[in-house]
Amino acid sequence: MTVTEYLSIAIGAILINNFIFSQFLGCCPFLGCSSKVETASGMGLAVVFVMGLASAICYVVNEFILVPLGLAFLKTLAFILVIAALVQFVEMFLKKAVPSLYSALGIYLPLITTNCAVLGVVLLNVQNGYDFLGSVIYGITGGLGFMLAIVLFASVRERIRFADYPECFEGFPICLISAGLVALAFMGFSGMKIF
Amino acid sequence: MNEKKERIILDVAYQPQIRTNIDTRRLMGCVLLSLLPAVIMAVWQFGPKTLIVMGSSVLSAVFFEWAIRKFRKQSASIGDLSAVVTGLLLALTLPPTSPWWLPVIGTFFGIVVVKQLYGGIGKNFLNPALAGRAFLLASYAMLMGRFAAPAAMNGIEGVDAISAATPLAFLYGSEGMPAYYNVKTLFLGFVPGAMGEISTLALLIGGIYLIARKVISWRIPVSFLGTVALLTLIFGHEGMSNVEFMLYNLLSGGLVLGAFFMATDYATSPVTLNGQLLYGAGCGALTVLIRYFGGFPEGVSYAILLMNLCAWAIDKGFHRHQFGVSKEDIAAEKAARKAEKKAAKEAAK
Amino acid sequence: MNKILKLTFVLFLICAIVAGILGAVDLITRDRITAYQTEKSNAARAAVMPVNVPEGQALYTDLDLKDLGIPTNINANGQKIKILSVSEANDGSGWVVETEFSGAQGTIVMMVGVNQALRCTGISITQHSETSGLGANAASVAEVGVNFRAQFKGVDEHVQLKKAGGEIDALSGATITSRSVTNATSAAIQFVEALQSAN
Amino acid sequence: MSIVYSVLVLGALGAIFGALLAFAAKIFHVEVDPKQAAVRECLAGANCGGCGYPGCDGYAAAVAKGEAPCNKCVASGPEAAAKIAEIMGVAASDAEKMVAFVPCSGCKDVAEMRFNYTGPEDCRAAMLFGGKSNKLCTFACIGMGNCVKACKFDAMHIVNGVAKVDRSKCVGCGACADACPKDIVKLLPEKQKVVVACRSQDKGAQVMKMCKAGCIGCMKCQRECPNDAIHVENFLAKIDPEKCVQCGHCAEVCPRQIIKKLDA
Amino acid sequence: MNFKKQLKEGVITNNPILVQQLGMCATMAITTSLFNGVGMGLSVLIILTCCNVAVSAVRKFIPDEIRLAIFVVIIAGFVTIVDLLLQAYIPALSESLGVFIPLIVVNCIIIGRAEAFCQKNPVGPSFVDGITQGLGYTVVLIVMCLIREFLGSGRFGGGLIDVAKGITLDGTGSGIQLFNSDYGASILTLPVGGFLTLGFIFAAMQAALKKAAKKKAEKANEEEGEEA
Amino acid sequence: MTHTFHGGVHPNYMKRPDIPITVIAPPKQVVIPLIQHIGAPCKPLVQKGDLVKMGQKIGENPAPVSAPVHSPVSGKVIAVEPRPHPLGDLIPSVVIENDGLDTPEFMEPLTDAQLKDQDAILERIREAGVVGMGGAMFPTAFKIKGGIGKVDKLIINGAECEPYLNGDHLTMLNFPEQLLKGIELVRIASGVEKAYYGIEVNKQDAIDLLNSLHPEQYGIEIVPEKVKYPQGGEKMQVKAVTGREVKPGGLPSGVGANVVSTRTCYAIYQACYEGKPVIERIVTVSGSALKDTVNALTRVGTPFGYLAEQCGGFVKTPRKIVLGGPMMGICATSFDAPTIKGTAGVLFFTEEEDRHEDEPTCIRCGKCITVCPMKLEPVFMYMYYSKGDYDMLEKYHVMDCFECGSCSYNCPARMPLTHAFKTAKLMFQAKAAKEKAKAEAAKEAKQ
Ligand SMILES: Cc1cc2nc3c(=O)[nH]c(=O)nc-3n(C[C@H](O)[C@H](O)[C@H](O)COP(=O)(O)O)c2cc1C
Ligand SMILES: Cc1cc2nc3c(=O)[nH]c(=O)nc-3n(C[C@H](O)[C@H](O)[C@H](O)COP(=O)(O)O)c2cc1C
Ligand SMILES: Cc1cc2nc3c(=O)[nH]c(=O)nc-3n(C[C@H](O)[C@H](O)[C@H](O)COP(=O)(O)O)c2cc1C
Ligand SMILES: Cc1cc2nc3c(=O)[nH]c(=O)nc-3n(C[C@H](O)[C@H](O)[C@H](O)CO)c2cc1C
Ligand code: SF4
Ligand code: SF4
Ligand code: SF4
Ligand code: SF4
Ligand code: FES
Repeated sequence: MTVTEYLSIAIGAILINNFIFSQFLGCCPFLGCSSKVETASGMGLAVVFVMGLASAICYVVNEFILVPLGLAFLKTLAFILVIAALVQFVEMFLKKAVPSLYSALGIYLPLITTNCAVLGVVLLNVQNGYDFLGSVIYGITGGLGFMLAIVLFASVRERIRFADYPECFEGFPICLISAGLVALAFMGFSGMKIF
Repeated sequence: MNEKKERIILDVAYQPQIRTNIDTRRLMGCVLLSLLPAVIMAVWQFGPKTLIVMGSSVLSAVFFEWAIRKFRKQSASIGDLSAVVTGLLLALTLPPTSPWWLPVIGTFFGIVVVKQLYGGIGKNFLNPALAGRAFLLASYAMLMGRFAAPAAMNGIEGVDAISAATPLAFLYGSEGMPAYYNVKTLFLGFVPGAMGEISTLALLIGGIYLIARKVISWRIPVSFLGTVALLTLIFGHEGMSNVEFMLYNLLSGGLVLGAFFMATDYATSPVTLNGQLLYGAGCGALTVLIRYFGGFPEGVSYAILLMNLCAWAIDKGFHRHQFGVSKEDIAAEKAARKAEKKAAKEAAK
Repeated sequence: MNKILKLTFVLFLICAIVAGILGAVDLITRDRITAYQTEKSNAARAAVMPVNVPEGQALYTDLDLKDLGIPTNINANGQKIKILSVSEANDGSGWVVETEFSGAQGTIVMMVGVNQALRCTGISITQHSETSGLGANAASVAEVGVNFRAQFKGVDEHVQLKKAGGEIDALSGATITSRSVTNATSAAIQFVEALQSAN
Repeated sequence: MSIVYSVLVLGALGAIFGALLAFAAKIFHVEVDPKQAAVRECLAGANCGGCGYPGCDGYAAAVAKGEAPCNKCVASGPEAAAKIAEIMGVAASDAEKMVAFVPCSGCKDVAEMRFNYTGPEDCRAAMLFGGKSNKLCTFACIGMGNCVKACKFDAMHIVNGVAKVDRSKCVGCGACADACPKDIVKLLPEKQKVVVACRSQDKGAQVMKMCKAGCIGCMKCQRECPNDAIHVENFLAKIDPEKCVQCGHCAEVCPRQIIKKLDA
Repeated sequence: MNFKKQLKEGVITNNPILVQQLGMCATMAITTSLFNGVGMGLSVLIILTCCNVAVSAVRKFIPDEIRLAIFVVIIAGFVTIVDLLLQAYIPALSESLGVFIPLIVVNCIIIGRAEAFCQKNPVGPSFVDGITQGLGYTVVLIVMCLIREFLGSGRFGGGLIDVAKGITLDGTGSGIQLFNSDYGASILTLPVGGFLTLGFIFAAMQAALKKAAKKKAEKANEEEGEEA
Repeated sequence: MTHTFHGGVHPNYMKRPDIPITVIAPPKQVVIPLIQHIGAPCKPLVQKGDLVKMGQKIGENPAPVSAPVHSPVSGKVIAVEPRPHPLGDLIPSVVIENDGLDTPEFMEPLTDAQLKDQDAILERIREAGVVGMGGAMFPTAFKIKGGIGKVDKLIINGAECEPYLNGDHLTMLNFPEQLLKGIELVRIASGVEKAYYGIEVNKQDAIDLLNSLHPEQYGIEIVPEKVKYPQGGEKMQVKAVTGREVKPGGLPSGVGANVVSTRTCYAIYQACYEGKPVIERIVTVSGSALKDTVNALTRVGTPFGYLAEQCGGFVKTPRKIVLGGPMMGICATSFDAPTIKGTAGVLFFTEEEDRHEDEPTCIRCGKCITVCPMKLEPVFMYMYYSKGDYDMLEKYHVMDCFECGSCSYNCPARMPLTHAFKTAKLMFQAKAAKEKAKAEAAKEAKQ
């Protein structure tokens, strides 16, 4: 794959095919962890981290274990096990080795395992046939796209706090509608081709 | 003294006891007035049928505003004329061939979902007219892309009266600009396009009036247009000189309409002064990005919508220091905070 | 330690059982899945390049792009078109080329049939994200789409839109899509030409 | 063959994972606050983040520290919230149950207005003006509802210009009393059912001019009370909760009917 | 626990999407045609039921430390089975749902039910719970599909129903066209529409629940009043 | 060159300095509140039944931050009891029945030597009950004393930036020499070489007149200032004249400046040269409920209802009584409350001036931000106020709002911004008080 292809994977994952606004992956933490900008950026960073790492490891598992043995059908199962183990391991590792990073990201890690975006990105890597670097780039930039979305959305939600919506929209509904409106604005990036 | 006389129960209010005579309705009135040249231009160039579209847009906007507030048992708000502005601006961004029902759907989305669901004027975070337009664009792309030729183009060879191409389609297309599309026709508005966007002249008159009346500040339009000018001047396009390309970019599409009337929408733009500059620059950069690389020929409306999302964050970032705080004070405070952090870190160690 | 061993064993057991079951399910379904996939890709190719071979024989042979040594990025009228795959009809009548290129709103994947005479035998759009009502008409099963695609039967590598002096009527309001489809058809024929001369 | 491979591969993965988890559980075992663990048990465990905290554990920790309310987990429903509240000892306290009470009856058609207030809906804002009340009676409830905003249980409402407590909803948290800038709202034991719904210490004649409801200090209740539980001080009747037996006789004889016997 | 009560819980008072707020992604992503909605709903229903039964059956033997790991393996196993079966027998559905079938693994509903219900209940109720919760999920998906399809393209039953062929399981049914699709707000079939539609359904549900609660409270009050 | 500051508004001024001063006869009964200043309340020196003379001291408190009150008329004390105060509750007041004779009992004028003596002047300023007559009513002697040694720039406030009010302007025009002498006294008392007299250029006639009297011989420089509200604000005056900015939460003396208003200087002149305490001032009486503006020389203690009658009575039913200028003035709640030393104007407003909105909603126009002279961001402060968010209110410096009202004035949506900020400041004070009480209780419990 060429540099331009990697670049277009990156731009595509951040803006054009944003994980949240055009692929619907990772909506639960997107809606749940966006009430404050600080929480949202913590969550976003953690997702970038895990998605990048998971992409790399799952690429190896798929390419060197599953495919040679003809076990492609096991990928979902294998990947989720890898992700779960990975998250747990990262949590342990950070706690021990980089406590400052742990205190910033650690609390979000358990939440990430149940995030569609992480399993989604590794499955999509296989589906799109990306090579190792491509997978990692897709993982990281997909995470960055998620982070952009959640941080932007968190700032919108900070403003919605002052809005006056009907009572029955309290909570999730107004979040969903606002997310819809954010997605509407993000449609501006649709069909963008840079390279 | 006069025991019998009924006691007058006085009003009380905290200071100030007087208010400027400029109120919301008056501001909106100014915006309507400033849009008049563009409206006249539309009627002149595209015929009186455009009045039907504008009429249905304004009427439906006002109706929805009234109905939803009634439904939610809130005070009436159509008197502030903001719904009229929304309706008119939405209509002005539609192609002149639009059927009358198109803006009705757009204002429904803009007024009911985008504006009143959040509590009405000032509470929405997305520009209602532009959100309505984006809704229509995604839903009825066919109708939204049919740009009729203006009256001024009658008799020019090879012009399709029903679906002429807008200058932007040529500017970024591969066929190159036909000779007819030049700075003069673009400036005067003798080219196809959305009803209200064609004539830069008419829009400038209105925009300058708004700035002169202090309805809007110069910051957003100037930084918006300036950024577009700068970027197109730097990057250029094959087939013409950079200056020419910059001029065409400034004069075509909804740029001027957007910069003066839509990016400046109070509710959805930053209120801090430096924030407005950044916001305008962001709109400009996104416009250029979408025009160059995007899936649509026109980037202004999405650029503004995207920057709408950032308005709150920008305002928070540009929170200014109060009177009496000098630059030295700020530097000292920062230094103190840093030292404190360092001390805390050392203590932790 | 005992506990660790126990946990490891339990998880191993569960994994093994689940894996075993999955393996069995895979055995049952594998053939059907492959059969379906072949059938599907044959059907797509047959739509643009029908073949006549005796019953039971494979319809097409996939060629390995890497082995051919022909550039897979083709510039047609200034547009970059990528060749994804090419397969040869087993009756020798021609080739089916799968192309990928950008339309107005995103990537389009299109199959083009090219016969020995370097004429297009048909096109079919298998993936796209064009705007419904505009560019999406190019792929639609409705009359507009069928008519649009039918125009490409028999064209050669010089195919052009009417606006550019050629023979293809653009879809109304979707010049960009129409132009890129035309360019991709041209690119596919160019590719087959290179393929022929390489042989 | 693929069955064998799959069993082997996944079995190996499973074994590694199991060992890892087991080690983790052993090595990185962290003592959790037993309260937190108990709270965590009540939660649905979906780690959905709907509570706004990072995962169920994050939320449980916040609740255990007393930083988060008990009812934020939608997934596990109100019963769980009740259970958590029990664990945290919020709802059930041994102390006598208290209920808020607003000792003023000066609603719109009863009390003379002092001025016509225009400004933010805020009692403190209305106190900026002469008399510190929008009613002629300087003791009166302003009725701009600071207490209403403070009440998290929807138990306080402004009825016709005066704050009124919904006794069935009030949990006695005292937030309203804290919020009232005039210190009007009082907490009374729930069993205290006979109350004086006025706090004016103005002379009777003055009260007559200002408020059709207010206590005029006529002493009738003091005279009639069989238990000597009610006394007029500073022109205002006052009930001694120690002596009061809730007979409600005073409420019957009060000419202004400002002594009330509350039901429920 | 009786079936009726569990049904009411699954579909209304404890609806997995509208009340428990779980499993948003697929709910918004795939509800563009009735075919998808029904297919996804039933897939989840089947997987959920199987997982519930399996988890509940083995619940006594699971060491606590690796409880979740085991749940995940079980779930992923069932998901893969369903995935493979779909690919083999209803390939059209598998294609149109794409990555969202394997993603059922991380759908919070399933782990959520395993943790919250099956772990504490015997096989019977767990089985019922799987069906009722699955039904609750399916109903919401179907409502989403109906709204988005109708307003977005004026159609009913896309993929699943065909005017000429009746019910089609290969996803080719063109649905019943109720009005000209040119007039449909096709944005509703795009991501934006997913968020908006779910938002409004959610709000309607909250309004309905609140109203019901109010009525109940009023009724209780009245009864109390009568007693008193 | 005209001097100014950042922000501010240009209200419709409605000034009528062309109308000559009318002397208002004191009413039959005057009510003298014992608090007419910031600080310790005065204790009455008279009892019911006492006879008092005009200028006699009737209330005093020896505390340093306080100012005595004097009888504006001669007559008999008929009551010492709480009476409505213009700024609030019932306040202990001395009620005097006017005998109409105005028998004076003034202090001795200062001797020439004393007129050069800092201490003597300060003593006299206090004795005469001079308080800040720019509206703040802070005891002037204490303020000047506090600045001695710290202050190098004395600024006299002649902005009179409030609409309607004419008192300063008329004082400048009618008593220019006395005024300059008064300023000189303040300058001597403050111990500085030079005083700067900042006057808005809409009073050009006054500037010219004062300049023609050679102010430099009194050590005074006239500084013309741009016409803009709130030019008269203390911090704005300091900024315009010296370019210095008073620190948040600080006093002008923190940057070496002190501000004294025109009317205060004139009162000091009267006290020192004539021995006359503060018992009267020019009160601008105006508003659409009246026929015309009256620049009324009014005794302290004149009830508003009586004042309106003397100024020609109402032509329309008044809806609002505003004390002071319309920008800073607060509303009175009764016609019976009297004028006090700080009352520069009494405005009777009807619906005509009222631009009040029942349910105002902010349209986020940002016009409040552009005018706030303190460079605050009222739109956000209001949002956080409405949510009761203390932390953010603090972060947005609500405590630095000096309630000039510019933001509310300029708000097209008619948001009650200034009112909200005042309330928020009170909330902070109440909270701090509560915490302090709690801490003290805890301390006591420990002991
Ligand atoms: C929302 C939107 C979607 C569009 N989608 C397409 C499309 O899918 N295909 C296309 O060729 N043009 C599309 N266009 C229009 C093109 O950008 C361009 O204007 C058009 O191709 C010019 O074609 P014409 O010359 O036939 O009018 C779209 C425009 C808009 C505003
Ligand atoms: C696919 C997948 C889904 C998961 N879903 C959940 C879930 O819905 N709820 C949950 O509490 N943990 C879930 N987990 C496990 C958590 O990520 C984390 O490991 C767990 O919270 C820690 O276990 P403990 O809280 O029981 O100690 C899931 C793990 C995986 C691999
Ligand atoms: C917004 C505002 C406007 C003011 N305008 C004037 C004014 O026009 N004239 C004046 O003498 N004082 C005015 N003041 C009062 C001054 O700030 C200051 O208190 C006064 O000049 C100090 O002098 P004093 O103590 O002698 O009154 C104003 C205050 C504020 C807060
Ligand atoms: C300068 C100015 C620009 C405006 N621009 C828009 C606009 O672009 N779109 C719109 O819906 N309303 C516009 N309005 C009207 C109004 O502010 C708008 O409906 C608010 O967004 C409602 O909260 C504008 C108003 C003003 C004063
Ligand atoms: S009780 Fe207090 S807080 Fe409540 S409305 Fe009355 S005055 Fe306001
Ligand atoms: S007299 Fe009593 S009841 Fe009436 S307003 Fe005053 S406090 Fe309230
Ligand atoms: S009242 Fe306060 S916030 Fe408003 S302009 Fe004046 S100083 Fe600024
Ligand atoms: S001036 Fe008024 S309407 Fe404008 S932003 Fe400020 S508060 Fe809002
Ligand atoms: S369903 Fe929860 S993150 Fe996707």
